[in-house]
Parts: sequence; structure tokens; C-alpha cells
Amino acid sequence: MSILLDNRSRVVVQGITGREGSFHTLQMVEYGTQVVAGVTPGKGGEWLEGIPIFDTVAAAVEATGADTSAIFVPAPYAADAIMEAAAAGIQLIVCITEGIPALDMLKVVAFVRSRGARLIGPNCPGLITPGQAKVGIMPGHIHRPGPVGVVSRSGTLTYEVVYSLTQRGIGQSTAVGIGGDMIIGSSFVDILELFERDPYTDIVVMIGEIGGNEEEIAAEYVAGHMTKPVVAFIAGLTAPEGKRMGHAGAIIAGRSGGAKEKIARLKEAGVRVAEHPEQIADIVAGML
Amino acid sequence: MSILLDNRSRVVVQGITGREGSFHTLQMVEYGTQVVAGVTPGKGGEWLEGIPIFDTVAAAVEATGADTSAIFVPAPYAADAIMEAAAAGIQLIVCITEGIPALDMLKVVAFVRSRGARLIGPNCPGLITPGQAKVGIMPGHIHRPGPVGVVSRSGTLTYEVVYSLTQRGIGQSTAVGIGGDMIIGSSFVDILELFERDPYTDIVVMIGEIGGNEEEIAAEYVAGHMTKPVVAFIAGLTAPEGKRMGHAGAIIAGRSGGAKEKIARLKEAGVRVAEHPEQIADIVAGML
Amino acid sequence: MNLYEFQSKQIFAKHGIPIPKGELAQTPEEAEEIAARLGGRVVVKAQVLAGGRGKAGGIRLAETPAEARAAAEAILGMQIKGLTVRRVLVDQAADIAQELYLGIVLDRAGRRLVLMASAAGGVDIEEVAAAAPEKIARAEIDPLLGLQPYQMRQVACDIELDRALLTQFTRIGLGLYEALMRSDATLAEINPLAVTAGGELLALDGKMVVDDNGLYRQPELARAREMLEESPAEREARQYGLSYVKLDGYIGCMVNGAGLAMATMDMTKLFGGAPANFLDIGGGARADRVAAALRIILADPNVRAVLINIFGGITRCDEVARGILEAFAQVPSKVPVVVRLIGTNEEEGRRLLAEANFITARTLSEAARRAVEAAQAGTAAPAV
Amino acid sequence: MNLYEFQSKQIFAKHGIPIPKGELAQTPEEAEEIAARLGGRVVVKAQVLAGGRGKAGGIRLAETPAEARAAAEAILGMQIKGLTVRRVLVDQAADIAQELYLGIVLDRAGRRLVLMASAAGGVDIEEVAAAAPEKIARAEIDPLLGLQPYQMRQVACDIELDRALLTQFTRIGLGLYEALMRSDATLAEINPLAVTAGGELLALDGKMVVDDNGLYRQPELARAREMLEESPAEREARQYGLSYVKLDGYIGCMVNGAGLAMATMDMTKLFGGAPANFLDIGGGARADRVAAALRIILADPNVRAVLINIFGGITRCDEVARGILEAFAQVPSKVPVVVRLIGTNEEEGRRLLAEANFITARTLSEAARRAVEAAQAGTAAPAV
Repeated sequence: MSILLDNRSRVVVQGITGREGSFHTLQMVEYGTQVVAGVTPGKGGEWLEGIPIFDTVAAAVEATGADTSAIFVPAPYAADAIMEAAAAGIQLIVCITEGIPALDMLKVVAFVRSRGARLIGPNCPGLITPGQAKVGIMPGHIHRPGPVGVVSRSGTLTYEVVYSLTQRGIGQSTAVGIGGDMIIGSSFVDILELFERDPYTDIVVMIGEIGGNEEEIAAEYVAGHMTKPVVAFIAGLTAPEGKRMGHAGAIIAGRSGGAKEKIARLKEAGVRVAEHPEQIADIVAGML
Repeated sequence: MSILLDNRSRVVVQGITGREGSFHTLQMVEYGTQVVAGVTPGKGGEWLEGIPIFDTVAAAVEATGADTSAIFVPAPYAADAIMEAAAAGIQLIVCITEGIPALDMLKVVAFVRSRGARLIGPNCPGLITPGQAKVGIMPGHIHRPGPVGVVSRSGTLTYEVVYSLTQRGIGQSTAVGIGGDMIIGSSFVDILELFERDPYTDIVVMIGEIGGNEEEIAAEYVAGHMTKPVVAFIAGLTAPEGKRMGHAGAIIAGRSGGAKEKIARLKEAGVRVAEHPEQIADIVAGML
Repeated sequence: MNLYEFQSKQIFAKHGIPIPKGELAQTPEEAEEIAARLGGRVVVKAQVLAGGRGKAGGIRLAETPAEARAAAEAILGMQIKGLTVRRVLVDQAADIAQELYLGIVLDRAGRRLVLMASAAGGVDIEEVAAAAPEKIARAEIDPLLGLQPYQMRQVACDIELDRALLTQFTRIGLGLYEALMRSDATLAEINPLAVTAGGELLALDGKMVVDDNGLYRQPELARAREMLEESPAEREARQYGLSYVKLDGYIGCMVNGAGLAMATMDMTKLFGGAPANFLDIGGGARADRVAAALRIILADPNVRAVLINIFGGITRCDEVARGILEAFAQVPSKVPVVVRLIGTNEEEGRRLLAEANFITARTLSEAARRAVEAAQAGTAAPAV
Repeated sequence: MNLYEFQSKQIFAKHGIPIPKGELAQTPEEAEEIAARLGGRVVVKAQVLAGGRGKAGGIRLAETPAEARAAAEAILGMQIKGLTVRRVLVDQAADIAQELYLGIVLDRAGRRLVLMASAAGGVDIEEVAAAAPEKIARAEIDPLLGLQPYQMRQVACDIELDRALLTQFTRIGLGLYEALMRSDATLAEINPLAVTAGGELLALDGKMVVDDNGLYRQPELARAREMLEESPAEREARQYGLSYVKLDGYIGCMVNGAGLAMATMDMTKLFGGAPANFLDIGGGARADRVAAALRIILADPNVRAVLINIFGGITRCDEVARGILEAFAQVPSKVPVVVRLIGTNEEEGRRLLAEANFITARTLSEAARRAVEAAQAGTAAPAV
């Protein structure tokens, strides 16, 4: 496998009977993902296209050996769903749901860590190991297997970058959307670490944006710990200060979190920073 | 040293300027305890009989290297004081204060554990390693050094037992009052483990009472893990069911927690159970 | 502190738990009026802090207001486990399809709260625990995180709850947790939690135990304490900060420390006597508190001897001695008194008492033996 | 969502934080009346969601009600950083001995809240952080445990707070934490927290940022949103679930996904253009939402070209195409439109638009280049 996910991963979908949950479950199955169970409280015993549905994650894990969860439940219930997955022993929890309050996520992240589980998201497109499995909502067909690890805070911007890589015949080991919210389960550094250790990844593409300082921390990590080349793009150079750009992650407040600062730090750390998303593929192509 | 405490322990007293705090500080010093600091918020910079007072435990630890704390602050502030001690890196926290709400203690115990510290009490007389140091409110002069470890949920009943041991010339390695509240930091088992490993302890005396099932759990531990002989006494044979006997620890509710059951379990575990407190000394004398 | 059913249910209702419509009555007339107001069948329930009310006849169904009046007449004034019934709760009767159990209790050894549920409700949960422990589902509550909805769903599955009730059940569990946390309770229990014929969940009975240590920040509950059926002796003891429990024996005991007090009581039994009470004067007791303690003990007509056992640590023996003298000055008594003082300032304490001609002892066993002998001798030398 | 000073201070007061007496005025007459009611010296403060009010003349002292009226007259209607002042807060002026800073803010990387305090209050805390970081004391708040009193005491020592203020300061910090938690805020700040000449602490200014994701359970705050100075465009966008921010450029952008939207804006700049707005239609956008987005963009008179960039994942390209057609049917426009659709159902989407004669592009850079060219060409072929 590449990182986190492969075709042996056993996936349970929480919120499988919802509109998004059921649609993307079928998309995941079609891509080759082993979706072994679904969970919708009150609908245990039903089936979705041959996938058994359970009332609780614990029951799903016990019956099917699920080790990975994809969460599609609505925001007011999603924090509870993440904790349920962690309590049931799920190792990799991928929360697609958008709109979970930040203060809830503080508690959830602390709880998930205490259980030794890993959370990707929330408010993220999920992750995909091309040719093997996807857990999330990204269009599978734009990906192809290859040596480039992708990690991103954004959704469609990641598709854009992956698409341009694939168009040039450059495949991806795993592409991970870590999510755009203020409080997320896994940071750039968490995923960079995995790519650094992964024998199937040769180059890492990192897609950041304004707000927060995860990119700055990642730059420090790259300088100190990465041997593999990292290529980055930071969105938001034209965004004005103090304005909220779409999702909560993208706020510049005061002097920190601006695109220029992030780019400067990354460059200092030896990261090649692209001027626009399509340029990433050019830079990567030159490295291979 | 024996367990937990000796004459190298560096003690900070939280609530040192209160009536009880100041009185027992002097008693502890007189007994030979190294009381290196006191804490009373707002009185930092003052002194008590040559002991410097600080506003916070962190400041006391930084200035004096305190590793042990004795807490005498009033109940509404005591839970916070315990957490302050744990956060400041104190290893052994002894909380004398009576009347801390049980629900507060649930959080405090979880926090203290997460910091890797050890809490004795609350609502306890503290602990003493005779001839070396005491942290608490027990009368020091009734103790003498020797090979008997004492662990008890009670205060004055412990003095009674220690007194009768000392009267017969039998000394104590360390005597630990774990406290009478429903939620306490260290259980019988926690202390039994330490005595079992302590080369200065040959025999352990355990003093329990009705309520809860710590004694039953201790019996199981003794049967499974103790090589040293254990002599016990359980108070409350004449206490009626469902009545509250003085402190919160001593409630018998329904079928569990009664003195008869506790005694039966201890006997099954190979513990010699005395019929009255003074008999403990007889039994111990016969073993030495 | 145990709360009455009606108090517990009022707290439950504040936290969104459905309870039957009902009101409290102190007279048969009030019960009749309430039944008329509620309409239809009612249940009249003795409000008393003892288990086994049903078996004792303290719970009766009434089809009409007149029947409710008769039921209240029968129940009010009834003695249940030694307690007099002074109030009845008149509740609208529910049409019960199933009875569940739902409770949250402090797990002392686990240092956490545990939620328990069972489909076998309506009976003593301890009997279920003993006979069929697998019928009780549990959820351990993380002290720092609190009860989470997923835990309620898990418990619901474990007891095979009807799925249609899942949302209600979860809400009730979370409400019960809130009720407990906000009341500083160590137990909150709904038994039975009824499933009505109409498919609703309803808390038919309620029980809460409040942590006395939390009362300082629970002013409403502290006031509710006034409703408890305390004896005048228990009330006086509480006002002086004494722990006092009346028992059936004849040797009055006054001790410092709960553990030593129980050991002292046990010791009187060992020597063939029987303790008249548990009384802990606490740590550092001053003379006036000691005097109050002795007054309370001596007010019990069953007391034939008093055993005073003080191991001075914080408590100073001379202060205790002064309190004893003060009490006997106020309430002269012919009951023999055995005193054993040891520890801080014991010499001064003994000296004060020696002047007053008390029976003294050096050890606990000697003191207990002498107290039993004195009690059984009928009368002994007057104390003062 | 940023709250106004007066909103933040009302929330603070609910959590026991002392604030000056004061009221809100919308006219100079009201300001005069309030000043008369309060008596003595007042401060008249522009209520506007922008920093630097003081420098802009939006905060004035008034010794008399007449002066308060004059101050309000000067401030009301004033433009501060592009925002019109519609309300002033008239507060009793305090006699200030010292100005502290106290704030709690979300630490994204640390995944916790952090409390910060400084004895150097009254100025921009970020300037203090840059110039003299050692003057800021911090306490990391455990997400499962919450802020504890001992942390406040520690912080008080770190900023060398007068010991006489310790209890007040601790209570204010805990109140601020409660205010933040119960409002789903990600920032709550008191700057300055004044020490008055009388030795009291007083929150002279307040700022809170509420997490939009928490508004579903904050009905009061959600209603307070109505008071925000939103443009009609921003309001319409919000009602349709769109994220829209107006900017100064002339290329209208409509994109799905915030990151891609920003990258698209950046790309127009790279090709010499300037974005007129940020607009994220979100995931799975339906035709009516797309139509609303286009209407909003086209309502901006600065817009000289529109760039539509959709990468279909959840979002289906044919739905987006239908929305575009619908919008142009409703609001005919001569502004040139460049469309780039890719991903789910892209063929169908392109087919629908091809019929309507839009400028299409295959890549983002091509789309951006064409949009800039079209805008700079002045006018281009009419869209419909």
C-alpha cells in the first residue's frame, strides 16, 4: 500500500442511508473500495446494495472487522459519530461532514488521540490511493497510481492539481485532503511524516491556503525532517486581510496566516512553490 | 526510604497561611519533614517561620524544587489546588481537605493520572514514614520506625492501630491514610503494591470499613500478587444497612459493601482479619 | 442525601425527561382534588425515603377521585420501615406496555459514573444484577468528556430497545446525566422507565442521591433538606456539624472519626453490649460541640451507659474534657460515663475529668468492657 | 461572525464580567438622553466591525450631554474602513489607572484554546506580540477540562498583577471562558481590561468572533446577525448558502470550493486582472443556487467579465450549466462570460453551454487568461 489506505482496508460508512452517504458509498465500491458495512442508528438489519447496515459502529466492527470509517452524518451529529468510531476501535476515521462547530472538534480531537486513532478531516474530500481504494468524495477517475503523494487543505483545488498531474502522465501514491476547518484531526506534518516513510512515494505535493499556520509548521518540518522533495502551492494571494474566504480555515487575521508569509517560509525550507496550480505538474515533471 | 515519603522529600504546603495549614506545617517541621515552601495566592513573598510563601505552586516548585504537596485549602478550592499541584509537576499530592464534591474528584483524579502524579486522599490524615517525615495531621509521637506497613481508609482508627503496635514495640515502615471519601486518588491496591515491593516492609496492616468495594478488590489483589502477610480489620459490623456513617465512604447500599462480605473475602484471600483494632498488634506480634 | 420521588421527578422534568402529570398532597382532600383535576385513573404513592413502598401498601391505584381520597387516607400516616408517611404523590396513571430500568451511578472503584439500563425494569435492579447480570447493559462515562449520545445508542441496542424509541431514549439518558451532574448527585435512577401503550417513554418513578459535599453549591437542594423526616436529634446534630445516626442499642457512643466510631460500636457488641448510636464529633471538635453531642446522646431514653472514645490528633483531649463537663453541668444525668482519652493534651484532659469522678480507661477494649458492665449493672455511680 | 462591541459586552455581563454602564444610540438625541441619564463624563463609541476606530475619530469623550450629542453627531454616518457607522455606544467614562489585555483565542495548530493576558493593554495585542512577546502571559486550556482557576492565578502572577485584584481577575477570566464556550466563539477579548482608580476591574471594550458552524445552536446570536452591516449582495448570498466576499477588482469569479476559488482569483491577478469577488458555490450546488450566484456577481457594476470555474466532484457540471442559463434568462447581461467545466457530467454541461455561445476553456490558466482579455477588451460578445 501507499499510506493509510489500500484495497485491504475494510470500510464502514457512517450515515450510509443519507443522500450523500449512499451516493458516495456506491462510488467508493465502484472504485474498488471494500465497503464492508454501513451504520445508521435505527436501520440496523437493512441492506444497501449488498452492504449490511448496523445500528452502531461497534456492531459493525464486531460483525465485519471494519478498520476504517467514512462519516457522512449531518453536522450536529458528526462529532458524536467520530467519537463513536474511535470508541469502537476504528483506526482511520475520515470525516467528510462540513459545518461541525470548532469547540466540539477540540474535544473530539483530544478523545480520538486518547484512543490512538487517526482522524482525517472534518470538512474534507477524504483520501484516495489510486487504483486501490478511495474513502471520500473525490472523483476517482482523475487519479492514477504513481509516485507523487498529495496532501491538501482544499477539495476541488486538489482535484485541479491531481488532474493536471494525471494529464501529464504523473500518478499519485495517495492523495489526502486534510480538510479546511479550523480544527482538523490530521495536520500537514502528520501526513508529510507518513509520505516521508512511505517507499511508494518519491515526491510530495502540498496544497495550502491562507489562514492558520499549519503551512509554516509544515515548512519547519520539511526543513528539519524531510529527505523527499516537496512542491507546494498556496492559494489566497489576492484575498484581503480579515475577510472570511468560504471556509473557516481561510481567515487571515492580522499579520499571521497570509499567503506571502507562508510562501516565504516554504521557500526558506527548500520547498519549490508553484505560482499557480497547473505549474505544480510542470515542476514535478522536471523532478522525475 | 520506605514508601512514597522520606526525609529527602521536599514538601510544599498549599493553604499554608490557614489555621490548619499553619498549625500542621509546624507540626510537620517539628517531626523532621523538609517543608521547603508554602503557597497562598496573594501572599507570595511572605514567610511562615522561615518557610517562603509563594502565590502559585509552579513558583514554589521552581524556587525550591518541591516534589510533594500537602493540601489544606478549603473544600470549594481544593480540587483546583490538586490540579495546580499536578500541573506544576508535583509527584506526590496529599490532600487533607474534607468535603470535596465527588463529581469534582472524578475530573481531578483523571487529570492527576494524566500528569503521572500520585494523589493520596482527599479527606485523609496523610502519610508518615516514622522517624523520617510526615505529611498530614496524624500525631507523630505515637509512631515508631519498623517493618509494618499500614494502609487505612480511616483517620483516628489508624492512630488507634498504630498506637497499639507501637505500645507493643512494633514499628511502622510507612502509614498511609488513603481517605474516607467515595472518590479517592489512591486505592488500597495502589498502596499494597508499593508495600509489596518495599524492602523495608515485612508485614502489611490494612484497615477498611463498610461502603464501596475497595476492600474486596484488595482481597483479590492480595490473593493474586502479595507475598508478604497482610493483617486486616474492617470497621462497621454493627452499622445498619443504608445508613450513612459519618463520612461518605461508609455507606452500605443494598447487598454490597457490608463488613461481613468484606471480611469473608479477605479471609478467602488468606488475610488474617482481626476482631477488633487492638487484636491487630497481637496478630502482627505473632508473625514477627 | 436521598431525595423523595417527587423531588427527583421534578429535577428530571427540568432536564427534559417526561414524567406523568401529578401533584403532591398532604391530606386525603387534596388527593381527591388533584385526582379530579387530573381526570381518569391515578396512582397514589407514599413519599417516603425507604424502598419496598409497594409491598408495604404505600402505592395504590384509584379509578375515581373518591377512590384517590380513600387511598390517600390509607397511606398518609402509615409507617414504612419506621418512617411515617406525611405526603403522597398523586400521578396520572399510565398505560404501560413495558417497564425499563435506566440509572446512572457513581462507580467508586472505577472513579467514574456508569450508566446502566435494562429491559427488565420495575423490579429491584440489584436483584436483576444478582440473578441475570447479562440483562443489564452498561456504559462507562469518561469523567472529562461526559455521557455521549453514541453510548446511549449502544446501550439501547444492548437491551434490544424498540428502534422507534431510540431518539427518545437517547434524549432521556442525556437528560438524566445532566440532572445528575447539575445536582451533584451520585445516583439518578428511573425505575421503571415505562414504555406506554402509545409508544412514549415516561419516568414513572425517580430516585436521586445527592452528595452532601456538593450541597454548598446547591442552594435549592440544601433547602429541600428541610423536607426530610429528620428526628429532632438528627437535626440538632447536623446543626452542630456532628454525624449522628440513632440505633437500637443502649450504649451511647461519642467518638472522633467515623472509622474509630464504628470500631468502637463494634467493640461494644464484641463485649456483649449494643450501641445506641453512631456519633462522630469530627476533627478538632470544640467544647460546645462536644457538649451538644453529649446532650443528644443523653436525650435518648434507651441509653444506659455512655462510652466516650477520643483519639486526639487535631482534636485536643482537654477541649473534649471541658465539653463533657459543660454538658453534665447543663443536663445532669445519672447515666454512667466511661471515658477514654488519648493523644494531644491527654494529661490535661484526664486531669479535668478525674476531678469529676468519671470511669476512665486506658485502652479501647477496656473502655468498651467497662461501658457494657456499667450498662448491664443497671445504674452506677452518678456522673457529677 | 464578528460581534459588535456592545454585543460582546452584553454577553460578558451575562457571565459576570463587569462592564461600564452604557446604552446604544442611533441618533444624536438618543446619545444626549443617555448621557444625561448616566450623568458625568461619557465616552461615545462608533459601533462598527473594523479596527482602528479610535484613530479614525470614532471614539470621543464628552463631559456633558450636549457634548455627547455633538460627538454622536460627528460619529454617526462616518465611514470607517469602508463601513458606515449606524450606532454609537454611550458608556459611562471610567477613571483608568491601568489598562490590561485579556483574551481567549482558538489555537488551531495546538487544537486548544489559549488564554492570553498582558499588563500592556489598550493597544493592539498583535503589536505587543511582535514587539515584546515576553509581555504576554499564556495559559493553554485543556479541551476536556476547561480553564481552571489556578491557571488564572498563574497568569496573574506572570503579568505581575496587583495581588488585591487576584480574585476579581480570576473570576473575569473564568467568566470570559464561559462566555466564549456558551457562544460558540473562537475569540473573546477584553482590551482594555481597565484597572480603575478605585481598584476595580472593568471591561472597557469587547470583541467576540463566533464560529458560523455553531450558529445552528445559538439562536440568539443567529438573530443578532441581522444587525450586521451586510450589503444586499452578501445577504442574498448567505440566504442561498453561498460564500461571497466583495472585492475591488473587475473580474467576477464563480467557483466551487474555497481553495479553488482563491486559486482562481490568484490566477486572474497572475494574468494581469483583478478579481471582483470571492464566491464559492459550495459542494453539490443546484441550478437555482448557481443562478443566484451569477445574479449577485452581475449586480456588481464593476464587473467587466465573469470567470466560471467548476471542478465537478459532488457538484455536477450539467446542473451548473443549467443554473448559468437560468440566470442569464432572468438577468440578461452583456458582460462576457468564460466558462470552464470539468469533472462529473462535464460533457452534458459543455453541450448545454455551447448552445448558448459562451467563451469556454479547458484549463484554469486558459480560463483566467481569456477572462482577463475579455474584461480588458472592454466589451465582448453578448452572453445571450
